[in-house]
Amino acid sequence: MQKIEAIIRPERFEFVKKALEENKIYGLTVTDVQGRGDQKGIVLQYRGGEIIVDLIPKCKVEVVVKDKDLQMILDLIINAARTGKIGDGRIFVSPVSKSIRVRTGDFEK
Amino acid sequence: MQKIEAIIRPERFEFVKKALEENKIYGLTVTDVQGRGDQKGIVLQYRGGEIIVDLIPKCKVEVVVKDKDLQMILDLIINAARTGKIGDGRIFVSPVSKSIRVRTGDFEK
Amino acid sequence: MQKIEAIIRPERFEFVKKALEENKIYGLTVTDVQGRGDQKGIVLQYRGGEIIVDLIPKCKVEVVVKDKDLQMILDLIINAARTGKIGDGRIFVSPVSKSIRVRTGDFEK
Amino acid sequence: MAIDTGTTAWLLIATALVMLMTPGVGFFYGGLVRKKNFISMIALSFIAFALVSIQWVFIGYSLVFSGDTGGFIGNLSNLGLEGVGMEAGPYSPAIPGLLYMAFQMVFATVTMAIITSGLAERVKLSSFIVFAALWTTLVYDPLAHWVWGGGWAQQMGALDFAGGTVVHISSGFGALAIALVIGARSGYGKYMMEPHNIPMTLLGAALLWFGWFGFNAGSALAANGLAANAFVVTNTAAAAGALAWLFASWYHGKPSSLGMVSGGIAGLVAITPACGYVTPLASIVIGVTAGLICYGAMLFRMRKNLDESCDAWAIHGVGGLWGALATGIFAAAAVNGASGLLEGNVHQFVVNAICALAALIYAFGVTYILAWLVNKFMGLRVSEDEEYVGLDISQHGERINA
Amino acid sequence: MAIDTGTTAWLLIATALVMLMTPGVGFFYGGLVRKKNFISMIALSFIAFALVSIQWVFIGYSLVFSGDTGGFIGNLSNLGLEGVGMEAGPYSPAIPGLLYMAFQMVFATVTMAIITSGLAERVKLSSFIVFAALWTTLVYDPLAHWVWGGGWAQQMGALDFAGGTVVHISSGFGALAIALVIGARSGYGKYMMEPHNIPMTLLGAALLWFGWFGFNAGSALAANGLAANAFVVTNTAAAAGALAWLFASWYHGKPSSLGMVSGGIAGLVAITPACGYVTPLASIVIGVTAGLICYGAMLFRMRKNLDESCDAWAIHGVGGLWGALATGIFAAAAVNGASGLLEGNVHQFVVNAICALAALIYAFGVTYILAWLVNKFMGLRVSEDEEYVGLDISQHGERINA
Amino acid sequence: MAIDTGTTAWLLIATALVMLMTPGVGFFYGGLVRKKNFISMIALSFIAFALVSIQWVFIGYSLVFSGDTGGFIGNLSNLGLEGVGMEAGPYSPAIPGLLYMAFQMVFATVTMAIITSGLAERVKLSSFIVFAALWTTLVYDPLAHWVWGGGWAQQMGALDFAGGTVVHISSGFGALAIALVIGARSGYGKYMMEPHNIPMTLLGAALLWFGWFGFNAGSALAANGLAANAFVVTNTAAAAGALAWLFASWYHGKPSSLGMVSGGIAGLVAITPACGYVTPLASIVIGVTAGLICYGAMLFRMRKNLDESCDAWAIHGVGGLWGALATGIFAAAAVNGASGLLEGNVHQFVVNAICALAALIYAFGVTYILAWLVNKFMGLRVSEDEEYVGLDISQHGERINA
Ligand SMILES: Nc1ncnc2c1ncn2[C@@H]1O[C@H](COP(=O)(O)OP(=O)(O)O)[C@@H](O)[C@H]1O
Ligand SMILES: Nc1ncnc2c1ncn2[C@@H]1O[C@H](COP(=O)(O)OP(=O)(O)O)[C@@H](O)[C@H]1O
Ligand SMILES: Nc1ncnc2c1ncn2[C@@H]1O[C@H](COP(=O)(O)OP(=O)(O)O)[C@@H](O)[C@H]1O
Repeated sequence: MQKIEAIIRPERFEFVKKALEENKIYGLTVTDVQGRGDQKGIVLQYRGGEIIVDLIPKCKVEVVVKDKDLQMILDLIINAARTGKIGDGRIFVSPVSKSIRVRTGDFEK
Repeated sequence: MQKIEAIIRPERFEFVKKALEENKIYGLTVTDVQGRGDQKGIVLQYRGGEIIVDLIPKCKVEVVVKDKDLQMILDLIINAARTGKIGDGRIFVSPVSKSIRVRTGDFEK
Repeated sequence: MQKIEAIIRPERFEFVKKALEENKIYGLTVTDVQGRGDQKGIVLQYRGGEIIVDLIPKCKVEVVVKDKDLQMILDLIINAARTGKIGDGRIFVSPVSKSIRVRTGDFEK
Repeated sequence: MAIDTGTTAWLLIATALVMLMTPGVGFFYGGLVRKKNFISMIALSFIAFALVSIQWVFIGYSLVFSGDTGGFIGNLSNLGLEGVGMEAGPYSPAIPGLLYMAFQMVFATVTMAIITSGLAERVKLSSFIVFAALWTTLVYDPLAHWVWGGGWAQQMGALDFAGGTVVHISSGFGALAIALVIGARSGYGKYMMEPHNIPMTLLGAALLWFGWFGFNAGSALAANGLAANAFVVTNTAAAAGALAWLFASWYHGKPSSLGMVSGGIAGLVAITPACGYVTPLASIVIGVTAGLICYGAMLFRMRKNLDESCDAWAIHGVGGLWGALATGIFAAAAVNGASGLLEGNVHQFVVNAICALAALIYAFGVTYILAWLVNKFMGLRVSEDEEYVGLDISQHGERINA
Repeated sequence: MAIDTGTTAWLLIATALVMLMTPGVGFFYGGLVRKKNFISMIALSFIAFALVSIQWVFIGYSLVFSGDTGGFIGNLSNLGLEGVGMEAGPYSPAIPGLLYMAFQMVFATVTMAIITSGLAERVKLSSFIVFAALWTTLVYDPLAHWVWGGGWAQQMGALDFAGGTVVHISSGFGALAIALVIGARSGYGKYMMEPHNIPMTLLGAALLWFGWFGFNAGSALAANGLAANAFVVTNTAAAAGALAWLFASWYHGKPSSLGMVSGGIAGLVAITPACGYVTPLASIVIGVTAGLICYGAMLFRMRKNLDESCDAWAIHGVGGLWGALATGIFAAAAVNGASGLLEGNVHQFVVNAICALAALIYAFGVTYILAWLVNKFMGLRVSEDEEYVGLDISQHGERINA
Repeated sequence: MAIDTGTTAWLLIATALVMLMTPGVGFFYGGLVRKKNFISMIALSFIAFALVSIQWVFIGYSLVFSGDTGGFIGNLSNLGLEGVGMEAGPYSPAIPGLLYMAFQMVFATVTMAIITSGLAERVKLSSFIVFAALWTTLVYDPLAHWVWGGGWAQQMGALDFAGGTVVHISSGFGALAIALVIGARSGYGKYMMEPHNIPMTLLGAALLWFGWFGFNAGSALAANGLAANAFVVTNTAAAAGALAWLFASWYHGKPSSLGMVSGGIAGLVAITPACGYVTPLASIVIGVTAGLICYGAMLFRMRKNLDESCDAWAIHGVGGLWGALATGIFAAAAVNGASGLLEGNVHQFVVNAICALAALIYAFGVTYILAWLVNKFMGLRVSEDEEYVGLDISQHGERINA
């Protein structure tokens, strides 16, 4: 299995959630985070000087998926999260070796 | 080493912490998260209609363990976190390639 | 690519951020977490008895880096985060198989 | 007697101060529950306030203050405030009748708010509304009539300056009764249900302490020396209660800020019936004792695993009971003409004890029955799932997003 | 007439109560916006308060209350409080002239605070300051003169006891105008912008409700039966409004606590002009209607996708309009000598309607022009990036770290 | 003179208003510290309030207001409020003696709360309690006697209407002294210690501003023109101070809301001694200057790396000093009979300066000694670990869970 970690704009989260839902992907975990991207955050002009706001609130969505679904789900997330402007976020994928349902103790494939 | 990521009911966290402690497992990291499981959240009946509360507060417990301890610790967590009812949560295991103690800079086995 | 997960003292975060910045590493994600280390937390003497405060607020910094930069960045973080006292934190490194920029949909090397 | 502007000014603001106590209760309780029920807890206080405000104008005031039916209840001649006007009324020679009505109204509202302690984090909103309408009419109104409206307790000579019996015994033991009917929160005793936001509880306590000056010193219905005495003893009893609970809990563990303000409220509750009859030094004794007794009551409740978790019973119920007795003990003729046990007046003590007990039994019993009936016909309690996601979402469709 | 200590005491505290409404508005609105603009929203209220306090002392009071220039505005003879002193003034036979000035001042400040609804989460601080200075001088001061300072509306006999027209219609329709000029928040309508901290809104509501007693009952400028009447009807209208909105929204979905307090504020707004003229029972009708109408106005605003999101328009504007009409309808001679429609006085109703409409048009129009001018010369709005990171950081360099 | 109901009404509520300032200080400071010390910071204010309330009743009032011992302190003849009753007292011809006592009491409590600034986030609770009991008795009580109880400063003719010297100089310089003894917070200057919850600071500021009307206008001990003057100048000085600090900090960077309210408090502090002697226009000058001077003092403190981080020194100490001088400068005979420097009365200015300086030296010196002693015998400070986990957990066993 694979873990998708998508760090997106908080205001796009509802769209991502809905897109997944429409494709019958329900399981997900969300965390409030703050992030800085390669653009070094947002630069505000300020009376001659400037202020850099380098940590922007983001929403981290974690979805653990079967290997075969990975690409489809990535596409869903990217489409739902994208605005085309700087700050849209990043997605990281990493391997998961085991997934267990606590209620039953069952391993999932 | 392996990273265990257990997404459990917040109200079971104390039990998990204690269970680990009794087995001399002290190191752990906790994060407040929200999650939706395969059951799509909780459905509330509401005057003819219904409301779906699809994000439920959960507690994410991360424990990095030696490979040989993995199964024992998984069992501990599962037992302490389980109530048998929907919403008990999920555990994901993934590989960790390095673990370093900041204070000393030492790598851990 | 590799994901560095550094769980550090919140009051050292500014130093870590700055150290990375000075080396042109901008991308990072931060989460407020709580943790217990091998020292089992902080023990407060209390009128004969004692109280153990076993969850201490920490700051989790995640940086996904290219394999070749890993060691350099680890050193940066360790140096910036270290105070030499108990509670300095832990760093875990794990593999990342894909990294995608949402805005463009591009994979990163 | 003509309306006096100074007295009227004082009662106007005293009424506003007491009004502020109702959200004060909401914040006090709101900080104590889990985050998912914070909005619900404050909302219950506001609803209690709005509902009782309307009930009072339509029938409550009349039931309490117009005439007397067998010592038990008033009659309906002031229905809809008929006959209550801008000129002085029978109970208030120096202030407008409408103002007296309003001052009494805010007592009824805050009493209803205190009771929500026993329902915290599990009550169904619709059932609460029905229960509240019944309770204020069938429990509060009779009790207020007994003590202030010319009912049997007043005829017997019971002393209750600002409502220890009417407000605190009734709501404290009422909260206990309803907590027994509704049952403990799911998971209670199995895992920790820590207060989620103590600073909001401290804010509520500050508003309560502030408002209580209107409550107690306003009950003098005058801006005079007696009001000043009530003001002073209110504050010293509260301060003494706060320190007593603080030190008592320190002895057993950590001196929590919650303990401190609980002690402060305990002191305020206990001095309520006494504040027009006792001296400042007596008020310190009353306050210290209140802090210790109510702390003990809370420990007892916890040992019994009773989920009345905002402690209306331990603080308002037990503190109110102690206050009623203390009034019978410490009343000093020099303050207001009435003597208590310490000045040799056994009679006063007995009368106060009887009335307090009668109120306790009536409040507990009738509340139990009402709660039982509402539970039977509507269900007092939300479903397990609704309780799990919290009342903010399940009852109000709202949540804290901060 | 000599200064009366009771009346003075009441007006001193009433002024303080109204002062507290300004931060009350700040917290009410602050809880409704997104977390990144919480500080900004409260700060705007404080700034409004400080700025108008100074403006009022220098010129505002004079423009409103000294003399009359064509029925439209006062003159400059009280500039810098020249001639306003510790003895009784022309408007206030029983209280010091300075106190009357202060009481009027806090009305001007809270009006300015209410308007910030239309600018929430996107206004540039410097532009707000310029706008506020202009608005209070060119919109508030003339309107206050019309109604209270001997202007044309007062001459015509319009009834506005505590400022329904001056305070609420002006700020409500002003907020609408400025919201149209500044435009919706970026992303509005595309994604949810949930209130981030309802309990803070409830706190603000509690402070508003509390302060409103000073606002309305203080407007009697006396501690007498009329003040008591104003006090009582204020509370009953608010309670009725709260319950009405609660039940109406329950019918459509969940009964939110926000709806409840919005209804309470709607009731308070609507009773404001009427509180010195109507009976308690009429106030319940006024309050219920206010709750329903304002709820409808809010739904209408949402359907129109109009980003005036703290609803100053729906609650203060529409509620104020209803209040002005309701005063013309329900005024009862028994209360204060004035009769409304129900007692056959069509004239009063027409006068009140005309004045309310004139105020509405004036406030909307001039606000629009002022906002347009400020926008043209300074830009009313922050940049897109500044809006994205939030005004707390971009305008104040502060953030919530809790 | 008989007790006047209007005056009594005003003093009753003024006392309640000042009482509210103590939690106001708690929330003001509480928002400024780190989250882990939020509860502790508010709790310190409550404890100060409770403790001083009791001390005052037992001995404080007597030490300040009964008789005179060498101009330095009173005597013990009012111990336990012996002889302080419901009739008018020597200091208060129109109000009950008990009420005068209560009004003075709340001044003593808030002074103690202000001092906690210098101990923020590192004080041991038990040591604070001992220190507070000593400080209020050995610093506050003598100073209050000097200025109000017939002591040498009053005999010399120093003007301090509402306690600029007694309350603000003493607590501001006291906070500085104790901050020097206890030392900086661990890590201070090495990493950022950002205020964690500015909105709570703004709430505290709102409560302070509100309560200050009771503080200053109540000090007229009458509901008359002088009270109205005090009320008005209090507000204008605060507003002017808020705007001054806002713009000054804007010039250097971002106009923070914290700066704005700090300026407001600075204005309130500075006008405190002056409010019964100066005109509204003078109050604006005093307020603006206060905002600028205190802002400068804060910058100075920060440059010196001095960890007195809630700025009691910069705002109350320096603002209080400026206020004492300003009273000597701007006092206008037209207001209250006393002339200052601007009306040619050099003497008044010199007297005020001498008294302020004496109070400053006494307060700083004795506080330093007391803190040093408490530190030597009990340790003022928690252990490093306790400080690291925060005082909420380590001193109170509580935490914010929201
Ligand atoms: N190398 C990285 N490691 C971890 N997180 C990252 C990295 N790069 C970006 N992020 C996360 O992705 C978010 C969005 O990145 P990007 O789109 O470059 O944002 P921005 O333009 O807002 O700086 C960042 O705020 C951060 O949380
Ligand atoms: N595929 C997944 N990826 C990430 N997190 C998941 C996934 N499935 C479940 N979770 C997490 O586990 C939690 C519990 O899941 P489950 O027991 O199915 O819960 P529920 O019955 O509450 O929906 C979810 O709330 C979510 O945080
Ligand atoms: N095995 C582990 N798994 C996950 N997190 C860990 C583990 N060990 C330590 N941590 C995290 O690292 C933090 C610091 O650990 P350490 O330096 O041992 O701290 P301390 O002395 O504060 O106990 C902990 O608070 C916890 O969040």
